[in-house]
Amino acid sequence: MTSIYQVGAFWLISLAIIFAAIMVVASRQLVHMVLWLAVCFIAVASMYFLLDADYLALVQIMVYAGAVSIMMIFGVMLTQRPDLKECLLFNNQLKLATLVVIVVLALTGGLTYGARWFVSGATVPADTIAHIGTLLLSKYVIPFEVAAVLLLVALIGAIVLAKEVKPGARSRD
Amino acid sequence: MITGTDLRDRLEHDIKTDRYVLNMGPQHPATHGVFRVVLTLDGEVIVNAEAVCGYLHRGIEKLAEARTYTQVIPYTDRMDYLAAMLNNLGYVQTLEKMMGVEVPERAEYIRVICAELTRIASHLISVGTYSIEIGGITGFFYCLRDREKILDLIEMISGSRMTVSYMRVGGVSEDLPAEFLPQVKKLMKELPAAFDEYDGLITGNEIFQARTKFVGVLNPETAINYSASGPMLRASGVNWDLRKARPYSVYDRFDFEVPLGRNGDCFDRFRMRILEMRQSVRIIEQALEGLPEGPFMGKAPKVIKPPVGEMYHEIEGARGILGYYLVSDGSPKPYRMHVRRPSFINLGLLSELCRGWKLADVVAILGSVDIVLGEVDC
Amino acid sequence: MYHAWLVPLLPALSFAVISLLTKQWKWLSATISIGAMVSGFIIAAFIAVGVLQHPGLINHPLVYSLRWLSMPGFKVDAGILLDPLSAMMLFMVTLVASLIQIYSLGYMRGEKGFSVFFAYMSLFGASMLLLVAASNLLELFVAWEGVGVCSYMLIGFYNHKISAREAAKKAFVTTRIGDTGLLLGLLSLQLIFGTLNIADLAQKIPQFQNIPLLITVAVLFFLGPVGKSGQFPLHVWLPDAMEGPTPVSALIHAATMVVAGVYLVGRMLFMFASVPPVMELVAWVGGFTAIFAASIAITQREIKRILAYSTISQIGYMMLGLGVGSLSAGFFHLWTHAFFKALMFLGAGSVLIGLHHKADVWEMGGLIKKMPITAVTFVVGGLAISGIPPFAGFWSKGDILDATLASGHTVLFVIGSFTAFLTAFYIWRMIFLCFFGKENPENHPQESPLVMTIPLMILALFSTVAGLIGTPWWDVWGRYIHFGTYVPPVANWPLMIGDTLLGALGIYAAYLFYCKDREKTKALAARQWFGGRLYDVLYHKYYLDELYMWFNHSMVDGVARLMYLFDIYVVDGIVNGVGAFTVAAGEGLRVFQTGRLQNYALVFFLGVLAVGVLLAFTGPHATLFLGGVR
Amino acid sequence: MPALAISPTNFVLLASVLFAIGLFGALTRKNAIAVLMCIELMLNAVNINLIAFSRFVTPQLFTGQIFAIFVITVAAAEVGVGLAIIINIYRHRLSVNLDDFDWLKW
Amino acid sequence: MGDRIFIEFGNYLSGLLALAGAPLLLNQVILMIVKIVGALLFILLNLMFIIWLERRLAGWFQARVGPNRVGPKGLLQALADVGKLISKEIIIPGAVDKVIFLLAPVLIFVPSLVLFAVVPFGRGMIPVDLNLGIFFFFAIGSLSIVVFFMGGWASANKYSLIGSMRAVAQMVSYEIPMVLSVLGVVMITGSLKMSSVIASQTQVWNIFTQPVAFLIYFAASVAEVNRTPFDVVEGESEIVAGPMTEYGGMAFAMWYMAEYTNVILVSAFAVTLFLGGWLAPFGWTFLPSWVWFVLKLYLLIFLHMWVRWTYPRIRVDQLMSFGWKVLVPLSLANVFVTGFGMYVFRGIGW
Amino acid sequence: MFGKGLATGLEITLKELFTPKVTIQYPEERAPLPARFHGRFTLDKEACIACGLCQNACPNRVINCVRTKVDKKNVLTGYHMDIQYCLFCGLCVEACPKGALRFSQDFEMACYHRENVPLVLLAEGDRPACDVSAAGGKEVKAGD
Amino acid sequence: MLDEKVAGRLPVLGESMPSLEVKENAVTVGRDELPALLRALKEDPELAFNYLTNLTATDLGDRITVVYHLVSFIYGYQLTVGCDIPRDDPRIPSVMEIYRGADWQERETYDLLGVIFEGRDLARILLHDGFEGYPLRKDFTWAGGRD
Repeated sequence: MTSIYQVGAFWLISLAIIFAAIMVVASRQLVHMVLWLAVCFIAVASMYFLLDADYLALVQIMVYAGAVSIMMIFGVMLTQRPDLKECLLFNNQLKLATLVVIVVLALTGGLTYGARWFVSGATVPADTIAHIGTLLLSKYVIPFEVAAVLLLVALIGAIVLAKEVKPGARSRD
Repeated sequence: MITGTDLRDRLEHDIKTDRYVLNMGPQHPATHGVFRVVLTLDGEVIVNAEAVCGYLHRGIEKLAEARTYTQVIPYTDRMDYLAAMLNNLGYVQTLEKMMGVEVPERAEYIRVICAELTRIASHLISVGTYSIEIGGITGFFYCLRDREKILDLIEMISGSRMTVSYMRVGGVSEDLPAEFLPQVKKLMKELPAAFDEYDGLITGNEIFQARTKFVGVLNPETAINYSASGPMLRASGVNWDLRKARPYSVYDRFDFEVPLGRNGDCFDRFRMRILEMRQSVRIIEQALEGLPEGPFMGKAPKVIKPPVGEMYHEIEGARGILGYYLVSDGSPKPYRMHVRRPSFINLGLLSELCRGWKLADVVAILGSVDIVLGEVDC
Repeated sequence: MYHAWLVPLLPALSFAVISLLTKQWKWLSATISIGAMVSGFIIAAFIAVGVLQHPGLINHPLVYSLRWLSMPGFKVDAGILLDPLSAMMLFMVTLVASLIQIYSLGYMRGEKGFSVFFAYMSLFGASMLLLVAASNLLELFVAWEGVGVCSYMLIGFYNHKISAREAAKKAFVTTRIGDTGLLLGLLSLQLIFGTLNIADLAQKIPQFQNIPLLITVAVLFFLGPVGKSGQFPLHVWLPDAMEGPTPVSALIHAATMVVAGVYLVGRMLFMFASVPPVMELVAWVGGFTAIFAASIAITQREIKRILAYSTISQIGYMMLGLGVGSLSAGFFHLWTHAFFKALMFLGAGSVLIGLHHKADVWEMGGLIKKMPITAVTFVVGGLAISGIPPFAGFWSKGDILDATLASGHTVLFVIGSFTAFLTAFYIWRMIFLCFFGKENPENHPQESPLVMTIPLMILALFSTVAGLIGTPWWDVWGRYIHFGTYVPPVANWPLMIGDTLLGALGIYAAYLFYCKDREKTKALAARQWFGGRLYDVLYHKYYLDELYMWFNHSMVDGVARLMYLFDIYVVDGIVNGVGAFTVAAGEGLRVFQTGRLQNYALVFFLGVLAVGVLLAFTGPHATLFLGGVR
Repeated sequence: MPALAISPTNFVLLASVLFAIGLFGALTRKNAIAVLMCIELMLNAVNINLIAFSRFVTPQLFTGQIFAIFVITVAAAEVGVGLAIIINIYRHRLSVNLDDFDWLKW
Repeated sequence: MGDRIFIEFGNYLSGLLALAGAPLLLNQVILMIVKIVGALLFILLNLMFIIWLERRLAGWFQARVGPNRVGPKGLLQALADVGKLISKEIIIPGAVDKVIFLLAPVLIFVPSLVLFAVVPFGRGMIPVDLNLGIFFFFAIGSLSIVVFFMGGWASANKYSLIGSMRAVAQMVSYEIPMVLSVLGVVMITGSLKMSSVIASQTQVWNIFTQPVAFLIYFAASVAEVNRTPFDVVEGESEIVAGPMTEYGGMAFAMWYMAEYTNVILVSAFAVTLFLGGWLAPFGWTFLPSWVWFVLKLYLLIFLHMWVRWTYPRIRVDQLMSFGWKVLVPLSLANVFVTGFGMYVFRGIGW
Repeated sequence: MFGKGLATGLEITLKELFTPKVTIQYPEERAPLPARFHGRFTLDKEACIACGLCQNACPNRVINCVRTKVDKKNVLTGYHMDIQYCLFCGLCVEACPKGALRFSQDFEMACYHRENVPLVLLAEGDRPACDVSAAGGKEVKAGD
Repeated sequence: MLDEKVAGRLPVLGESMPSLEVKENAVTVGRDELPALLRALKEDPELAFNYLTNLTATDLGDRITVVYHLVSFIYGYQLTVGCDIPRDDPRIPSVMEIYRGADWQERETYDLLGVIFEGRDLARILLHDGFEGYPLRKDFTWAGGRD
């Protein structure tokens, strides 16, 4: 990736991602958080475009920006109380958490600094979806099925959890 | 079949969220005027609905005490402004009953024709606005188109389209104009086809039915206990139409049926009106057939001074039982006038009907009650 | 031939269509179901004709398959395997199932869940057909379990009855014991041979040298058929399975479920044959079951229960035949048995309908006058099962006994012969009690409608002639279905005459006891003349159910009690000691348990980071960190 | 301009910064839903890495992309169940403050 | 002859630029801008026309005349409307979240405009022929949900909030049957590329092979653009105007136009997916391909309007159960039937 | 059942699409008004006998007629109607014994300024001043 | 004009109600016995006055008369029940328990005439909550605007 456009795009998108992420963490309003989160997701999706993962980028937009944000919105709307605005934003482990974060950054930064990558010169094939589809249904079929089952279980689990149990409900014999 | 009670049970157990209060009105597209419903909502489910009226209160009962009996007639127009003829009729009949005035045959027939025309016009508005409230705008225009024809006729008789002030004690203010009869006959031929069109566009529509069937169910016991009247009462299956039950004027001479509903839901209340319009057409056709010649005004004194006493008289208005209660102290002005306004009393049921239904159903239920704010607030 | 896959698919589709779409419309559902089965039968008939064109198929079956699962080291094909065995089974299953379904039209009329019943029947048929046609053991296992599930649903069809629910559960759980063995056997085969394709296994197993291992596998394998085919000691579910509607019983007993075990043994005979001790086991289990069940059947009172034990006994015969190494004989009996047993079950159903579900044979009598078709067809079935020539049973049973004797199992031969006598006795006991003798005035029987009797007549026809294709003089059967090389049969006259005599003797004995002097027998029974305790033992099925219950209650409970004592005194002692220590330690450590999620997460991450930092400086990739220089 | 060229290093650093931000939020935000969102950020950081390595190291194999798909799947499931749990807790406790969730049983 | 008029124009422009010595990149950028401007012009012109058409058709359906005063036959009515709305104040109530409130009506256009990039307007006239065109449509399309929520939530009005929550729930639910219905087309085509979808319809249009899918797509798309009978989001008789309640002036006009943009968009996709895109029916190629596209587009838009002015509004819970209990199973069944049918037909050798 | 009603609805609207429209293009076209139309009032000044019956009949006290006594005979010198309060009930027209007060067909009574709203059928001074002042009469307000 | 049947039946029902007076075309009763009378009228199988069609009151200067108009849907009878209450103590028991339809009518009567119906919540219905006075009383004067 040496084209000036790609380099420029990378830095632009990186800035957008990090700015949006910081706004997510720092926003006081939960709805603002969700909206920044959506911005962040979309920026990440454009990063995927930059990385020639067009299918993944669209999946990112559809699943994260389209579905996860919406679920978050529902969560926020279902649990919002008027007194939320007054309470403190952060808990009392701010300092320790800062330390952890700094160490994480230092560690990864240090490791990356010393790393040498084996960069392949090959390009990503044009029809990514055909390759991914084929792989998903052949080599990765079992994880694929497991993921499907996971989603189903999550779906049912979420319904069961979120649905209030009737206090006087008759249990089936 | 889901009833409100089921929904009420259900709402106790579904996802519990914070309840919140929603003011529907006084400025709202579906409240038919300045009228407010304070809704307590759980999600979109109504926990409580409190009707707040009085935004249009003009004190007509008080005004009447300062007017002569004749001068009150124009004010009655302005209560249920969609069915002014019926309001006039109720008022003058009460006075006639009080004073024992004889009304000539022709006048009675003219009154019946006017009253039924007004009933159709009023029901057309009800049907049309109901269509709008359920979301289908087109039906409203068809209803208005046909109502215009009726209003043209009424204008021809009385000079006004809505606030007619046409009836007088002892008869009507003017005889029917010559060009009226052929036109009304033509219209009576056309109307059934128009009703069929509404049935096709509105009544028969599955979405409409899904929105209204088994929604806001009113059982006959509740309806009677809450003093509901008119199409609302009959939709619940209670056969009480004053034109049949206690015929006034010359209604006993006509052959017509009282349509009755089965479920007492919004759909029935809506359908009641279309069916009643069809019956009204029948009545008008018979009245035109039998319209006698003769004077249009009976022997009534110039200055109306009813004897001391009180009188309560009811007629079947477009929205239900329209009653006038007059107290006379022998002077030319009424000592006390009270009007039993069907919209007002029917509206008292709103809170009961709405509870447990969805926000969108409030509109459906309110529309099916069919109120006129001028009448509610009087 | 190439479209054999349609045979299982059609009923499966019919199941899907009925349960998803046409549940509301009863007769449409039934028509779809029957249509699917009948068209399956037509295809199966063509297949059978096709198979007959190729005599060598039994040793080199045709396999049409697709890749089903493909994983490294594990490839499974799904497909169909066609040889005379499976072709015969397809033909037989579709025929019997079609007839039973048609019969059900009458039998199930007015029942609740009419459509559902047909849907289940379809699925049952589909599973069985897939089982029969499977080219792969995994596929076969899937169908095997499908059969199990369907039988569960059908036995429990009257799920408002507690007994039906219990019976369904019992059937499911009992066969499950066997299936566990089968599954283990299957997995071992996959582990050992790396394939589950039957054709491949047939090549590989006979060459396999590790006999003890193979014995284990084969025994495990055999557990499945024991459970499914109701062999001793896992036969207990079968009689209870009579709780289902009669057509279901007929289907289970004649065509599908129970013969699945036999079919599996037959299909895998190349494996069993390579381990003679297991063959012995098969033969003995079969033989023992045969006489064991027959002896119980003598005393039973309910018409369907008698038939149930008869089935167990007959399946035992088939196992015996297979166990002594004669694929041909075992399957010939399966073939004939399917017809006459289906016939008898349907006949019993007809009787039940006529008598409004009064099942006790002692309360019947003289039905032949009121239900002539049912009675006549039933008698044909009785003659067939008793081994009276020229009815079907004679030939097949004769073959088995012949094979047993030929292979030198004299004891088993004696057992088999005696069983033949018992069979004739108890079947004719039933027939005499039901159809002959005095009429019971309380009964008002009526002949069943045509839709029920026509299947009976067709089955009666088959019961009569089905055996004729395997006579020593015209042995079509053996030429196509045999194990190893084909040996043309020789007519063993003494045996044939002996068989016939035994059967006739049984019938005569039954006549003596139950037709001629029925009242006397009743009196005798009342005085417990008939062996007294022996009668009780037999009537209570050797108290096996009670034994199992007792085992459950006393043994398991007893062990549990021991465990409990151990638990209370030994384990608790230790635990309490530890607990006291833990409490003390916990008192000290509880400060760290804040209950706050993020607190834990923080600590958790600190730990991860500690490890990370440690690795970064000292681990194998320590040079990576900041280039390893600083 | 090879010095400016984008290499996996840039992506790893970007991802670690994103991860750190998410981690910070997850450790410190009081609101449970906010924590859930921060966890999503962390998962996204991981995905960036996966795809970047897939692009740079094995562009023809798609292993990284497929792995990312599974991560996304798991994330979606996690959000669904997580929100359901939070809503359920909220219903009982009328709070989504994680500091209030310090009891061990209802 | 007219078929290639736009392409020729592009080539001509490109040639002109090359002649003027513009570098290739600049050339491409300029061409891209021209394409964008072209698409925008297309949208705007059609918007104007559709707004007029909707009001006019509504009038005709309702035995009225409709707008006929501004311009010939009232054609410039939309201009007059916009002029009026521009001159009106955008009222910002006190409690609103200002930034988001003002951002939402602008952002609502973004997904729709982005999506026009993959609409095949005519033979060779697709701005960007993505490999994942159809998937792109759904992925980007799902973004507008968030914008609806933004507008409704920021208004700090209960009607708006109810409306926006309804919008979110409805659009999420109806996206699923929409995607599933298109799956049938994708299966037949074997590609997600718009051009291949059209190319695969040269023999027979997908509406004939996938009639159920078309109906599902149509129903779901009506719901996606929040029009009657699925306009519970606006539901003027219940929740006044839903998310748009607090908007006035040009801000409202943006919402209003976005709705019509979306109508054009979903109809354009329906044309592409089911009606053979720009392909001429019966080989009537005497009209240019883009004319056919526009004709079919307007056929579908007319259908949208016809339905809108005929049906009442469905209730919100009925809407959800219709989506989940009717459309989703139906579309799933359609996928299965399609798969089975393809298997059978391939087996026959089609 | 399902779908039939929907199809019928579509059929009806499609039919209406092609039927003639009922709209009247107002300023250019006008609907015919009936003879009895209650429009703007007209007063036949000559016929009016200034009896004041109309004023008494009015329920809303809209009419103010200014009378002047000339030779023991009332002469109308002014006739004002606070038309914004008028109910257009027609009681005044009915009360007029001479048929002087009439309705006209003019219904376009909207105006831009509030002061133009009251209807002046006879302004003071319209009548020849001599008629009134010469008689030396004094203005009498009705209702006094 | 009372129906004969009603007129005949009324004294039977009113045996225990000394304040009951059967007049030419109406019935009057004391306020303490009003609910009992209405309940008896509603529940009596021979009369079955199940429908309260109208409820209003008149300020008669010295007293306020509250009037109930009842209808029997089953037999078609009508009945007017009047109840005089003193003007300075305008209390009367609410009949909402017997006829729910009285709910809004009682509120209206309270609103306009100041009759206090006991045993229920009363709130103004047509006038706004801060309104002073009861406009339908004869001594009410309206200040401001055209009347």
